[in-house]
Amino acid sequence: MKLPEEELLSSGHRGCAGCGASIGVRLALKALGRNTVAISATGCLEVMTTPYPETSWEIPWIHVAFENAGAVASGVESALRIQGKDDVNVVAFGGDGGTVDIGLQSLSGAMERGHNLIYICYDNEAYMNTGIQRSGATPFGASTTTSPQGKNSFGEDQHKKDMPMIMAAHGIPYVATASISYPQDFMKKVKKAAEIDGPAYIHLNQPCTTGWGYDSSKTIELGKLAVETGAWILYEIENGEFNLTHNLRKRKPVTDYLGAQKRFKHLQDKEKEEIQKYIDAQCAKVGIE
Amino acid sequence: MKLPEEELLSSGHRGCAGCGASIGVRLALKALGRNTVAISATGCLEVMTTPYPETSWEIPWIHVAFENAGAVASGVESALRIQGKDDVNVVAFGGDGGTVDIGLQSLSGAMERGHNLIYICYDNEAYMNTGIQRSGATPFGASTTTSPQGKNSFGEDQHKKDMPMIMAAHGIPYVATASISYPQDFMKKVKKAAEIDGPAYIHLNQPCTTGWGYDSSKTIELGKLAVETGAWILYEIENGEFNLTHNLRKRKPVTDYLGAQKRFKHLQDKEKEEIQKYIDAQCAKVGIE
Amino acid sequence: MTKEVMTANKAVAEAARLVKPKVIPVFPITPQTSISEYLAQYVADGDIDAKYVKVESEHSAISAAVGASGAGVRVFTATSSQGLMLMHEIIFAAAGMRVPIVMANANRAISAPLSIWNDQQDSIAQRDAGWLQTYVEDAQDALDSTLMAYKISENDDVLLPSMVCLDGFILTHTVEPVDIPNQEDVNKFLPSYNPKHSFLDPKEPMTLGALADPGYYFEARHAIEIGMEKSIDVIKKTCKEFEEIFGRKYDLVENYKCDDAEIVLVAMGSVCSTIKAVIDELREEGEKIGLLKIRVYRPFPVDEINDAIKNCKKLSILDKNITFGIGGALYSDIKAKINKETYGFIIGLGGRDITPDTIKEVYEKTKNPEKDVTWVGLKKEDD
Amino acid sequence: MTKEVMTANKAVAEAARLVKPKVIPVFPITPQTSISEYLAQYVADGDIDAKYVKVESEHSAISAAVGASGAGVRVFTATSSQGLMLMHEIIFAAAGMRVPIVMANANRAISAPLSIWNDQQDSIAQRDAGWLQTYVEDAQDALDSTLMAYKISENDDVLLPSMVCLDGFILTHTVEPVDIPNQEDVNKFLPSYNPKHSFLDPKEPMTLGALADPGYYFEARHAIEIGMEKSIDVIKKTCKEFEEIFGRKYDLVENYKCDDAEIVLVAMGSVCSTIKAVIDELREEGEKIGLLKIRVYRPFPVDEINDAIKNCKKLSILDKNITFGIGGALYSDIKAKINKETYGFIIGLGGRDITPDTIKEVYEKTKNPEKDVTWVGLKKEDD
Amino acid sequence: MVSTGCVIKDPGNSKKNKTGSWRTFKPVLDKEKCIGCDKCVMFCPDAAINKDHDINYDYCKGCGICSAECPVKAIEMIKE
Amino acid sequence: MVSTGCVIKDPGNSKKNKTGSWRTFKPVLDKEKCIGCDKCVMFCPDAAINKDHDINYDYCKGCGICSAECPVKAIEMIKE
Amino acid sequence: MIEIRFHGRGGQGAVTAAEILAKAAFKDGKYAQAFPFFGVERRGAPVMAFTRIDDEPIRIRYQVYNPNYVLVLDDGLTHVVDVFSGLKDNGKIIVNTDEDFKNGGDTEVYEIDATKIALDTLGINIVNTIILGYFAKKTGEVSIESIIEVIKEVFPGKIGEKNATATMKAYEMA
Amino acid sequence: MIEIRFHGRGGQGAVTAAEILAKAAFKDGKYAQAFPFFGVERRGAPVMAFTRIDDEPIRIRYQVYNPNYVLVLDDGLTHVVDVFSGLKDNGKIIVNTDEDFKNGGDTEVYEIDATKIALDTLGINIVNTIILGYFAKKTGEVSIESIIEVIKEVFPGKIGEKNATATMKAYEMA
Ligand SMILES: Cc1ncc(C[n+]2csc(CCOP(=O)(O)OP(=O)(O)O)c2C)c(N)n1
Ligand SMILES: Cc1ncc(C[n+]2csc(CCOP(=O)(O)OP(=O)(O)O)c2C)c(N)n1
Ligand code: SF4
Ligand code: SF4
Ligand code: SF4
Ligand code: SF4
Ligand code: SF4
Ligand code: SF4
Ligand SMILES: [Mg+2]
Ligand SMILES: [Mg+2]
Repeated sequence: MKLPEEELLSSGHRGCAGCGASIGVRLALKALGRNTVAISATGCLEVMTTPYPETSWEIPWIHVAFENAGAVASGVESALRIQGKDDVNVVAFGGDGGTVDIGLQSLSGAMERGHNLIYICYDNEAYMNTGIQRSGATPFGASTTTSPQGKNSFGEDQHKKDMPMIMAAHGIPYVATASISYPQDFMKKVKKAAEIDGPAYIHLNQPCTTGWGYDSSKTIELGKLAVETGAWILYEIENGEFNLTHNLRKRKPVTDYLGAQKRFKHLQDKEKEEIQKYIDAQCAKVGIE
Repeated sequence: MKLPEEELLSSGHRGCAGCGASIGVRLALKALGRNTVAISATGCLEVMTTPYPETSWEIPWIHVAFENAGAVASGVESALRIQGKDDVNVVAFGGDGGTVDIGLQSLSGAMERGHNLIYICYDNEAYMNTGIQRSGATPFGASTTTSPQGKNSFGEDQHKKDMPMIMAAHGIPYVATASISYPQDFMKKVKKAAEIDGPAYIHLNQPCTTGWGYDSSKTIELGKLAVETGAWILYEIENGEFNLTHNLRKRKPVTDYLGAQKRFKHLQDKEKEEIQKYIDAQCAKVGIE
Repeated sequence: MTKEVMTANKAVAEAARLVKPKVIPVFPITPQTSISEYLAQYVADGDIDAKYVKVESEHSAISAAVGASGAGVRVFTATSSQGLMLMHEIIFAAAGMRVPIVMANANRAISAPLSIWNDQQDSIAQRDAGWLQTYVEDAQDALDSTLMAYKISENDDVLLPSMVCLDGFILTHTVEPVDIPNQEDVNKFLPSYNPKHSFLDPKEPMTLGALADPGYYFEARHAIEIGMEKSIDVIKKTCKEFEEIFGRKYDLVENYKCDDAEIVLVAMGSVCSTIKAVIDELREEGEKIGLLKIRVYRPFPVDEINDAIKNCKKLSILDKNITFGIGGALYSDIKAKINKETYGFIIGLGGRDITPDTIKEVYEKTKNPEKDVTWVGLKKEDD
Repeated sequence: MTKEVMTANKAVAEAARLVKPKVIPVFPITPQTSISEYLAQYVADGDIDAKYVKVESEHSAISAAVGASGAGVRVFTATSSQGLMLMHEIIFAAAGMRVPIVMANANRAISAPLSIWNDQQDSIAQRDAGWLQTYVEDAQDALDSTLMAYKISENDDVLLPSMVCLDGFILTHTVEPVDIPNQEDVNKFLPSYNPKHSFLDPKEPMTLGALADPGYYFEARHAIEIGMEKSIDVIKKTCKEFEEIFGRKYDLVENYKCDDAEIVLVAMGSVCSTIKAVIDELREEGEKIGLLKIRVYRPFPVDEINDAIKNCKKLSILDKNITFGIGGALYSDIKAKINKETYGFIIGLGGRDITPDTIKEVYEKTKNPEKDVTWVGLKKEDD
Repeated sequence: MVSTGCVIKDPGNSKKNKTGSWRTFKPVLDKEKCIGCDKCVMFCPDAAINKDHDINYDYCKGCGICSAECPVKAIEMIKE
Repeated sequence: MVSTGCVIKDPGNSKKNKTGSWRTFKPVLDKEKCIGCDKCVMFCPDAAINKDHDINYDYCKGCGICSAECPVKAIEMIKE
Repeated sequence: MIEIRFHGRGGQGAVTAAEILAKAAFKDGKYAQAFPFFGVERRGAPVMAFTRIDDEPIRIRYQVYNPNYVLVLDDGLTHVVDVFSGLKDNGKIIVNTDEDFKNGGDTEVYEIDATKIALDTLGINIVNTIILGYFAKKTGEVSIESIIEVIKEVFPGKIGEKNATATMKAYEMA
Repeated sequence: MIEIRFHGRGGQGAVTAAEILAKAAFKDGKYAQAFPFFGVERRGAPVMAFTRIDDEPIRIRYQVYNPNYVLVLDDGLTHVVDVFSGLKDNGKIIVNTDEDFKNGGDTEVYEIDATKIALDTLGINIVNTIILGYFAKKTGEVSIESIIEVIKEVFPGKIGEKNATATMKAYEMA
């Protein structure tokens, strides 16, 4: 796919230097084009793009709260469709917190009802807007301010909630995982999601320099490492059919990925091994060696 | 399993004559025994058992709201465990509305956090307490007061949200489906759920004379028909491993089931066929012929 | 126009049908449920061309309503009690975003203990939100107020959402005669909705729901205050237009025999009917008593109240809600704004029946006051 | 006892550590977040033996809190603004169920527009809920009030939850010196929690959270009113005990130079510090001005207020919240309960900075009043 | 006076509420026919049949489930 | 005066906010070396590189992603 | 103003009967109001409903404590609720029963075997409209024409026709 | 009372510096208060923080508008924000820079190359504590002993030691 020139998330936003969320949203909007209405949950994306009286959005955009992007999008979609505006893309962006935690129910309802919309979870694996607290998407072992390493704690003690599979269990026509470091794959999925009639869910892995603790220049590298180690698997599920979209020949050891980030710096071998084992199992499930 | 004699849901409750929910809860409590604390979401069960100053509960019980049984149970469980009361069963009962709709997020959070509790969804496939409105668990084609049959409508137009599979996608150690008409199977599952360390989810099909529209004496018969037609499949998923727990030799046509209930009376052949097809596909997925 | 015997819930549903909303996100709850049900049936039968959004909670109902209204269409929703409370955060957001949603609230007591019966605590607890609130007296009022709410909320000088509050069961489940306006008249009264200040359209991109730092927030809140102030005149004008077309007269308040009254009872909602009956009875006995019905509670009609009560000596305020340690909300609003000897009475919480005796006790206790605020109707052991 | 320089958030977290809660369900939100974070670290380091419940929302935070408190253990939680609003329904339920939860609320403006900055609308909007509310002036007050809140809430005569309200950023993010009591003294002051009225234990089965029909609901609400009333004495007693052990003196209100004042400013929270400084300045210029700080807003300390203001001529009430069309909540509560010439001022919404000039303008406008309620600090174009 | 928080400390006291009054049809069990399979006991929504298969008419609402599920038709429903 | 509902009707006006001031290191692109792969364009979080590979220093925050991802090392980060 | 109280069981249609009566009175040119006793009762449990009829608009909005008439849809209820409660001095009771109703005391009690009519005419035991036919005749408070009309409106089609026939039968039997 | 304003970028530790200063003043027996400018700024964006120091308890709680001192952690900021804004007449500015700072006008401006010290001593460009050493010496408002003590408390272990050394260096250089 040629990269569309149009910039629909304009410069001047307040994201951190090297912010992966901005990259993800820029790419998604390029894939969708101008004829799109966007909905955001409260979070980094919303705060950094719309401090009144400034906005970075070139397209219509609405934000209401942290927990209700799915329902707000349902309302927007319903209003557009009943007016006959069937060609307008409706896309909702929620952070991992706004999606897998506080916004889960609102999203589940929207998906269940069959609205023709796309929901993109930009997953930086913690509440970044409020300063790096754990979410249901925080991976095992990561130290965040609410799952801190401590005398009795090695960091987050639960594995990542498997949100794409939870969405797939909703029986919606399109579910995909993606990474900002694989922009062609991501944009293809966004386009597919837009073409499909009915709800589509894309879970976008998005490294965060501030929250993960790495130099701002390495955002893309980290995204690649996640995929190359199998910590993040790229696939899509179209009408129930599962397909890997990135073929991993040889998986790198997860330590390559963990070692590059401050949030995992404290881990002992024991935990690292548990993480490796978990990833091995996840990969095995989907047929990655 | 011998039926324990102890009645922990006492007579005198205000459930309809022939109420399937009461049967389900009675059986569950028999399986769990006295050393149990129960949590309820608002709904038929709660309203019929606890009109102040009367209660039908012989065990400790708490209700706070419609949407938060999962979170309330989390608090109860945490309080019991931190006091060292590790042997007390914690069981939450939510209706289908309180579980798959308004209480989904609260439940998802509880499951994710790994509390050692059992959540039982007593599924009568609509909001019965408020007079038969659709829920996310209402099956395709059912006429309810908010998914009514009408000039432009054949009733509910979405298939049942696949809640057990959504729970399974959470990666919890135990998920099972059950039916009040298969009490041994159900009670065995409840016992297993109690023995497992960590969260367990049981989705209990429970015919409702008032909401489904059939004679009060047929509650058990309807539950059997659901299973015999494949409209409700009995299985369990233990540590990720799926097992059918009721082997269906020959499936009855779903019309046997639909025809016995007023909520499906209006359906045309077209919709009935779609339902049959959907059931066939669901059965095929899990290896039922 | 046809006249039919129906519940206030049906009357509200009929009003919703007549205003032709495009999106209807609702979630059932006693005693609002039948509103949800009638509307579902209208949509199922093609009687309204609207999208009925079967949301999974009230939180999503109001959220979808804000989304749809933000997208520029007319929206209707309805709720009650626990449902309204679950919406709380988004109730405030809707006002701040200036989306002219109309919502019916079937007034019901709040938990705990759980109660499905009537009082007005639910909507009273939202009185800071920046919504307009009308408390209706009967089913006709419910219908008419719903129609008017759209015209008022959508007015450019107002642009604040409206809540039409009807007493649970007492109105929602009671049938009585209602005039149903015909569609042409309603179309004349209420043209279709064409928002100027905000809508979501790729042809004219706008950003809705921004963050405002300390440099802007204060002014944004003050703008709501101004909208609230201006709504008083808009409501008066709307009532006049309504009367011209439909022949029924409404105002922010109703003055029932206040002019020569020594004691004026002040109340909201369905209890006013019973009070009027009692007043007539007491007047026959020579008592100088009147009723000031607060029909529109937000905006709070200070001038209209002052005007109606100018001649009386004492006010007794009947509240179906309580702020613990203070008294009822109407009581404290009146005390804050009106200079008159005033007594507060808490009545009818959680469906405690309000009979003529209740009203007479209020009257007696205003004549011979013992305390500022009195709970009337408590069981004896509790006194 | 050690003295350290810390934020009020840290001070609250220290208090929470000292009361040894057994369950801590919290969800982060600016500007409360660091409370969540400190507590997570304390638990991670084994400094408290508690279950830290990483809930997925504030709704679940308060729900888990009710569940845990219902199960008979001491519970701490904290939130702010949107989070508190999302809890709304369960806030009321908690009071009705009479569970003595203590929650810190970092006061922050409410959306829309979204704001992370300070005002007090969030907790004010919960003033009907049946919770006790303390508005603290500084970090020390935040710590001490949290300790006292448990003792008060858990008192058998009260059994209502407590909210400790601290101004966002102005206190939560400002470091200043704080005395941290030692554990032994705290243990003496606050014994471990042993509920009698309700707990979940298979050995003594109870049913919590029942439905109450019109035969019972009214009395159940009235029982909260009684608890609220009785809490006044309990608070006074608790403050005395606190002073005996820790040497710091607190009361429901603070009378700062009111006795000979002609004009008394009434306010809550951190702004009182600035006001005191301004008063000292104006007193030097010969102005007869005083401050009445409302430290405990619920229960509303009517007698204490009356006592403090008995000699003054006028009151000016400073509210960091607004009920559109009425004025601030403190203003209307005072008007409802206190008989004195009173003016209301809306200040500081959404973090609009409150400077000595703001206070002086309030004072001037009280001397030469133009309207009942004035917004002070609006940008000029908006006036 | 209501209890604080409306807590109910008398577990299972709904037995005060004699729901037998709701009944229009009455199950009559023929112990001769009964084979003791306990289905009726298991399925009674109102816990109105005890282990000895005595029906407690104070609570039986007359739903007819016991009768319908009895494999040997030992329970007959008769109009009250 | 704020707009009603704080609606912003000037799409993309955050361009007023010159985030170039945030920068400590500055990317310098050597057009000689550039092979036009567009990676830098694609990955810039601030849309600060246009299709002709000109860097807009008004907005570039100096994150260094373009430099790190350029396959031919055509972009160098230098201290401002 | 006259006040009527209905006793039935959840599911028997007492509320509908009260509403039909109000609608019929309105057709007769009167003012009317009807409402259920607001409870959480389930199918089978005893329930109540009320109708008020007057020549003037009805303003009072509280429970009916002293009815002029009491209509009992199911005689079983007479054993479990006090159907006489609050009845006005000259009040009347109509009970659906096939027995001789003994407990009347001073009160005028009318018996009608509405169940028989229901089973004969409708094939099911639903008596809520039927008893209204009897009421119309016995009390004259409302016209049978209006009752029949409303029944047909409330139950369109065949069910309405049948109900109307059954109701007429009761009227004629009274 | 003296008031100090810090300018830095998100992530540079301006808030921590303000807090350390307050804690040090408290150790010196004074009263102190410190707080950030409350914004939503991200890493890299200009931020501010404030400290107040007094011999009496500090009661005022509003922004610092007229600081006695301004400390600038990054000279790049001088091009984008008005670091002189509101400075008291006899106020002083301390800027971390390796250049000669020209724009002082009447104001007394001190320059220190804290970045060099940071890179030399800590190996990274974090100057927030370092500039406090310079401030202590140049202004005498707070003792260097207290500054060093607090630094070691706030950053326990090796990092604290290193920071202390760097800060001491700046103190000695001043
Ligand atoms: C009801 C409510 N609770 C909490 C918050 C505070 N809050 C705003 S954004 C956020 C975290 C967002 O995390 P995520 O969704 O992962 O997005 P990110 O910031 O990481 O982009 C939190 C906790 C809020 N605004 N509303
Ligand atoms: C927030 C909220 N919304 C709505 C209600 C009203 N309500 C109570 S129970 C119920 C339906 C319950 O349905 P379900 O969970 O399926 O249980 P059932 O009644 O069928 O047993 C509803 C809508 C409520 N109590 N609280
Ligand atoms: S914290 Fe992370 S997600 Fe948020 S703006 Fe910074 S880099 Fe982007
Ligand atoms: S409506 Fe259904 S679930 Fe509810 S009590 Fe009756 S039978 Fe049971
Ligand atoms: S009829 Fe129903 S309630 Fe009565 S005993 Fe049989 S199963 Fe139980
Ligand atoms: S179901 Fe029939 S056979 Fe079985 S125990 Fe009951 S009565 Fe006896
Ligand atoms: S350094 Fe970062 S912000 Fe600047 S042009 Fe390169 S990618 Fe864009
Ligand atoms: S990444 Fe490098 S080679 Fe590719 S376009 Fe940019 S400068 Fe040129
Ligand atoms: Mg995130
Ligand atoms: Mg249900």
